[in-house]
Amino acid sequence: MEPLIDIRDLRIRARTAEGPEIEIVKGVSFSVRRGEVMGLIGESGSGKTTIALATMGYARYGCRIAGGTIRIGETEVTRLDGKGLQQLRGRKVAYIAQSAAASFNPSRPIMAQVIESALIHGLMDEPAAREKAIGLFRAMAIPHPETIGNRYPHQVSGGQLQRLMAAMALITDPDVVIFDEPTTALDVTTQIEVLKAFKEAIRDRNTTGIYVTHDLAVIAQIADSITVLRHGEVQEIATTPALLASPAHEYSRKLLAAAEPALRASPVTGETSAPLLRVSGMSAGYGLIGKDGMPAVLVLRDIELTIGRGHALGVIGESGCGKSTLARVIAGLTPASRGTVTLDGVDLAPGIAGRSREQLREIQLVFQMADTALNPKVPIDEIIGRPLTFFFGMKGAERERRVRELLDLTHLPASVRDRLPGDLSGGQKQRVNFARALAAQPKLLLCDEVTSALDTVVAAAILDLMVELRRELGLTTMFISHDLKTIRAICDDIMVLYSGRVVETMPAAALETGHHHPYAGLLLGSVPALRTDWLETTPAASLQVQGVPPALSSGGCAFFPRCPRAEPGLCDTAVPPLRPVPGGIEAACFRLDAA
Amino acid sequence: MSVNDKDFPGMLNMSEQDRLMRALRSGASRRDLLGMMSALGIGAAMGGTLIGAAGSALAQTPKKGGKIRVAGFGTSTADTLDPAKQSYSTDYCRCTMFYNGLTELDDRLNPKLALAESIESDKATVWTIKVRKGVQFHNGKELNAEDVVFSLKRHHDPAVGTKAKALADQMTEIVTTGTHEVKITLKGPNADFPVVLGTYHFMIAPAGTTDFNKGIGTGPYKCKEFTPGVRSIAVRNENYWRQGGGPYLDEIEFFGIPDVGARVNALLAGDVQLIGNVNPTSAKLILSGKGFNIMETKSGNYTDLVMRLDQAPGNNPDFVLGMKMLMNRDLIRRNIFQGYAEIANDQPVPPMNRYHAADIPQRKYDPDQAKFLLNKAGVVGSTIPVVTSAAATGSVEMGLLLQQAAQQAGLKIDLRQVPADGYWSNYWMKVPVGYGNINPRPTADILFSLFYASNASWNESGWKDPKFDQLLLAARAETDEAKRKQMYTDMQVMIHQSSGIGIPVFISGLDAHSEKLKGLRPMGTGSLMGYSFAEHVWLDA
Amino acid sequence: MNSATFSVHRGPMAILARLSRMIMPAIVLFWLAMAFFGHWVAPYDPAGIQDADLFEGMSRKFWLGTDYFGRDMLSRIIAGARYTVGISLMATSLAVTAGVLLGLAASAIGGFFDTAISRFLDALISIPSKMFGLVLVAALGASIPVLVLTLAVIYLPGCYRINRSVAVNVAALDFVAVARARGESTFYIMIREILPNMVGPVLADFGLRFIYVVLLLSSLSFLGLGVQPPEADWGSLVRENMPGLPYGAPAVIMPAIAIASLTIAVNLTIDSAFGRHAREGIR
Amino acid sequence: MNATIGRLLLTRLVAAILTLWFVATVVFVITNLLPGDVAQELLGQSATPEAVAGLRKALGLDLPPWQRYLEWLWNMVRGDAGRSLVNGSPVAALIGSRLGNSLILAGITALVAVPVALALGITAAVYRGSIYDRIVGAGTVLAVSVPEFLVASAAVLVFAVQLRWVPALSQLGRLETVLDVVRTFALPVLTLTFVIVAQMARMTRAALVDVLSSSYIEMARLKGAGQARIVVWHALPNAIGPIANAIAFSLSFLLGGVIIVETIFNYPGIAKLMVDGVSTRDLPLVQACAMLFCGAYLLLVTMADVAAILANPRLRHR
Repeated sequence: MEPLIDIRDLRIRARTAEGPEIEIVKGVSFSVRRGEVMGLIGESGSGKTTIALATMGYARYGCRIAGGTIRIGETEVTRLDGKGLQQLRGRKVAYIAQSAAASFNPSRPIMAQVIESALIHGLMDEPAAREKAIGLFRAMAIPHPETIGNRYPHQVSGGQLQRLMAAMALITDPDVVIFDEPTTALDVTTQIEVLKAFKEAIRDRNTTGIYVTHDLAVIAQIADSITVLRHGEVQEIATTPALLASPAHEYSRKLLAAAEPALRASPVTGETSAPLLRVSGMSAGYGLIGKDGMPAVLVLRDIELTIGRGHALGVIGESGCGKSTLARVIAGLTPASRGTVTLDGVDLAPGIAGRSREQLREIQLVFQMADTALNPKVPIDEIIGRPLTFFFGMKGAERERRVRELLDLTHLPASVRDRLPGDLSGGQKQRVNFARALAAQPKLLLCDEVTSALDTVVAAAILDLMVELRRELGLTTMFISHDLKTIRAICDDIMVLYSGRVVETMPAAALETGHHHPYAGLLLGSVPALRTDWLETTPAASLQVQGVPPALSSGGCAFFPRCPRAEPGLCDTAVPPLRPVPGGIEAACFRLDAA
Repeated sequence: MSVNDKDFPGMLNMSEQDRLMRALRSGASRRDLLGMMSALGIGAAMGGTLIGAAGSALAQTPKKGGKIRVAGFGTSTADTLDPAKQSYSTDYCRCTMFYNGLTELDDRLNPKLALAESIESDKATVWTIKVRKGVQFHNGKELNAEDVVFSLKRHHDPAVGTKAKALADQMTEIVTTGTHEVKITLKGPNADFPVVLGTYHFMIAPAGTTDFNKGIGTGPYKCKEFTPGVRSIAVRNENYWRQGGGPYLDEIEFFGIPDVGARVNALLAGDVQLIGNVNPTSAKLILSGKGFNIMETKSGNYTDLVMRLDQAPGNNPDFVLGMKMLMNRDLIRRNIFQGYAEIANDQPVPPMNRYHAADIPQRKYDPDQAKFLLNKAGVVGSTIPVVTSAAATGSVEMGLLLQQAAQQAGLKIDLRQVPADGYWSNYWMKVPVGYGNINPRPTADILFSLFYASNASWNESGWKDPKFDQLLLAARAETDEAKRKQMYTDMQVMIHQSSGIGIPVFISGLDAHSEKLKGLRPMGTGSLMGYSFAEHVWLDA
Repeated sequence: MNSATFSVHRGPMAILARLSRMIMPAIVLFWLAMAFFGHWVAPYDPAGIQDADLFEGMSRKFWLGTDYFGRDMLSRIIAGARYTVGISLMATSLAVTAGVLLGLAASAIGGFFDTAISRFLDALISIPSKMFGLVLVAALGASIPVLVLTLAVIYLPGCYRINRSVAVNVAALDFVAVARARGESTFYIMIREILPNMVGPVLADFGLRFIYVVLLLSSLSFLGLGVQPPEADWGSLVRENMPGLPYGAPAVIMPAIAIASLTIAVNLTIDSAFGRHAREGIR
Repeated sequence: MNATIGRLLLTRLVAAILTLWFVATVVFVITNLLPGDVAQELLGQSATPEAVAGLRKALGLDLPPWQRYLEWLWNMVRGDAGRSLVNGSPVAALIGSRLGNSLILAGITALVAVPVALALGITAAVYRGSIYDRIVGAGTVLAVSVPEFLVASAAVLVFAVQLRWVPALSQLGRLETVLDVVRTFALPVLTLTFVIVAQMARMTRAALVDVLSSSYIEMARLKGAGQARIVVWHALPNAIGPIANAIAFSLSFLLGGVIIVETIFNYPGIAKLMVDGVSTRDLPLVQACAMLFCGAYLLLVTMADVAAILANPRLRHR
């Protein structure tokens, strides 16, 4: 059978600020048969989105399609004029973008945008289009299908918007749908619903698709075959089971390895060590301080945690749960409103101003985005050298020697010393970030999403570095992430935050086993596994989960609205305390035994 | 703060009246006022000069009809058609369209009869005025003695807010002695009373008028529209009492444009046919345009170098004389005033005045002699501050020329330009060397009394000469014209020689007009034909 | 790929663009040089009345003709550069320096200090600049220090606004948090961490501000409130020679060209130095 | 009307009153610094100390400044702006007679300049990077770089003096036909348009370029929407906030910033009134004018913010 999509020797060039054009897609060819989904996978800069957009005859500002052919059915896309392209887009080929929140026009109601392409292409009249849209909303399991279209994008949650965008793409019954990282911006627990909706829609409509992602586990659920891209070139094209089972190309193997991070051996053994950090009864937030001494917006409430000397604690939770604030409170950047932070047996003042220089030195923060964590105007040796001077009064040759040592420790070449952060790659910047923290010779290292902005392969190397540092320096670390796989790979203990409260703590080993808090269970079940049938088999997929997490309430369990085990009258009236569960787990749930 | 609108202040006794009024209003001493008044009284020659109105001989026969638009300078919501309240040239221009006085001043500042048929006096104290018969106001009412009494007596009413209160106060009794006869009794003798009656504020309006915005008078034009601060439209009075002359035009639209550039552009663009108060640099431009002309009105206005004789360095006569010799009068006339000025000789009586002493040797630009004198005064090598301001017309440029000349003579001048705001109260007559600007006065007596008598309040240089004061009093009393002229000449010589005032030039007033507008000629009473152009101009279409 | 700083590199526009990229800074430098060293090259005494007619045209003797008073125009324009460029430069530097310092302090200190100073300066913005200048200059006299101060005060609120928002944005970045967490002083954070990252926007703002100052100074001069005779900045030169405009006298056209050349050159220099994007948020 | 706008208007009102008070106070202080006072200005050359003292007394200027200030403030609170010290007429009447003229000029200028600026800005944004965009960019730089008095004077010279198409003055006297209006306002509007179009066009372009590079515009393009639909239906509603702000800022200039145009065209507007007030030290008039300009600015800015709220459902539905 003739493939529906046939791309041959596609070349795309981009203008650069410096002048000459560079080729960012270098002769890519692949084809997709009708009813099949092709996955495009690669790290950032691999050209995967650019290729996907090119199938619609579209190149972003500054780019142009410089060569090759793109055939969709009978249409040669590269030969279309402006009018022809307009007729193609939204009608024959539809697009689902990475961020639905950004891709919906904020000043138009949702329905008008969903049916827009149907009206533009004159496929049906408005009432019919609305009718069809509502049908699609139902099919996508979007709540309130009759009325949700009257809302504006900001009134709808991200997961729903993503499904609404799928409805928008499908309203014209297009031949091809382009999925451009449609779940990347979502929390894992939301991602699973959206993936499910997509998969069903694709199956029901026999949709031909191109699915762009950097996440092998996600694509494994949806795609029939996978094209592995790197630097604008195809590395390997294979069917999904074949790629997962036996990747041919070396790069594919690397990707595969990074997708399922190996468990790193922890340098600590036993439970003997005394706690280095203890946080108890801590609440914190932002905004004006009220009469009760509490800030207007409470982000964290009644946090209890301890980290043993040399241990690594992983903190996990979805975006907005307060995990970054936790690090800032411990570092003193956001003073706690209540409760204590104790380091090495000494109570720390809530704010920086109240802490001694020595105390400040002992806790170091490593931020998520190396881009913003390093002052772009300061050379590397000054970035790393400043803590040396500040804390230890080092100068001149002594300081330079130490800087070299730190660079060495973080596997950076000495030549980066006089460079500016802008000259370094993402992974190198993150290493500088570590080197600066280590320069202070801290007792406690707070790592906030340190690998999230990195490509998987690079992230894996950073994780290796962390383990190495722990082993060599005996560092105590708190590792904050939204990614359970990462946390599990390097942490001794795991703490789950939900809506500003600790809902569960456990040893990393207890992750796969044991009785968990319903949210922790959901989280665990939502992390895609590297097998094609995970979506169908994971129990989390069947959990009825809707809506955004509500604001932190003091009246009951924060997870109550989303909880499958919730018992009205109990869970919505009192906050459950942390209770020990077999397996070293402590969970904050009244209904642990109900499952 | 619009540009240049104060460059050439009102030329004649109008500003004098105004000043008098302001001085009075603001509590100037009585003595000053009396001095000014008596000066007026003796200043103008009386007797046979009270001639009836007669149109000037004109080269062409005037044509009737046509409309013109005229732009004066300075306009505000304070614009008025109430003769008693006139303050600015725009007011004078308008009121001369709509009203007449009992007398008016001719181009040599002598009083002529207007609405008065005759004026007689008993020892210059009791004046009997016969009012012209058969004159109609614009509303059809006939002019009689009641109207005259009403118009003059108004000035005694504080509620009117007259600008001529000081002048009016000398009239102690104003009564009708017949339907067309009025008797006015003065506090004391004033032979110049007809001149007073010829000033703009004493124009005649119908008895009982309350709303002056209608402009009902006997004047050559009737008021069709008047909006203060915007414009007035005047239409020809077909029943004008004066025969043998104007008015000629059908309609005159009059308004003010404060900015001189805008005024000139309006003329050049054909928006208006006549503009008042042009600066010398624009004059050249106007003349270069086809179809436009400049009317130069010579006047006694001058900007003078003031050297205080009671302070160093002015207390050294050699310095004063040397500085006077450093004034390059030709260059000042040519470069600053583009020739629209007359060379002056360090004394204030202008050539147009019949007492002007023409035979005093002209003081010339003489840097060598000046250097000698300055050296003698011991100032060579030192730095003398000289204060200039835009408030004193042309003083900034004059200062520049002086500075250059002084440099050649070895004297360094530190030229300080100070803001026009507050110049007269903060700098004028206070700094050792600076500039003043003196508006013309109708008589030599007034000039001398105000600015040169030892006790004069505006004795700019602090010059005191008892002999001068005696002469001034004697001249005021002298009736023999020849003797009087000699006295004034002597006084001019004294000023020329020893006062601390250097007067380089007399500055002309400049108006500009379309060549199609005829009948304009300079009047000694002020710019725009003494503000009475309306009656005389005609359009050669 | 989403980069917004592309420019055309083909065709005649490219040559023009490249040319302007070279010429415009040259013009700026030229006027700066004239402002500082002009008195060495001026052919005549700028205040000296030459043996010439008024509003003479260009000639070998008077390259740019003479003014309304018979003075050499070239010398006067060169002397005027000192005032126009000098006053504007000083006023802009003052406004920008104060704006940067206040903005930095507001962002670093925050709280009541930030609110008070922001409200205060916002109120100043609401007074029309020409009116404000008029009142201030009338109040304090038209001396050069007063002009500099007036212009600086007028443009300070705008400077402050821009710099505060830039500073607040920088201050929110993680490296500032790192410095804070290290226990660095507020001053160190302001000067060493935040300030270096404001240089681009501050310079772009400086250039734009400079243009506005030049234009406002010219406007004030036109209203008679600028530099007072016999000295004259370019605006005053245009104003005092206005009667020469109908003859097309170089005396009025040349200083106007000088103003335009300076402002355009500064404008385009900023454009090419910082990209058009840098300026578009500024006003 | 909704809660957001209501709250905004309320806070703005309070802020406006405070700002107006502040501005009037600043003006009072500065004007008291002015050399000479109204008495000296009125008396001019004849300002002898006795005369000045007499006139000051008559005008009530002999009172200490704080007393005059409190009196003025009290009158202002009661809605009485006082009387002009120069000619004794009520300040409200003086302003009233000129305000209309200023509003007409501002209004006509806005009617011309805003559409021109929007058209330039929008087209330049749509054809970003093209030669057209560059020409518009250079043209707007040129327009802001030339002093306005030169533009005005040159325009008068060419169109009024040389060509005689239009009068050199803008007089409100004869506005009987549309042609009269066009002829009367052509030059001042042209000049002012020159001054304000550049800023608005640049801001419009910047705002629209920002919006046009957003994901939902790309999305619209990928739905097959045409250029016109993308600009009008998708982009403009999201750019209204910044554009309205730029327009408000430029229009606020049209009341107080037009002194040069009013001078050159002899237009009886409010800016000249204030300048006259400054030069004669007519304090109540200057204060009232300053407050008026300030108030107009605040009003325009608030209107822009309301427009931004109305255009933005995120703010509208809250």
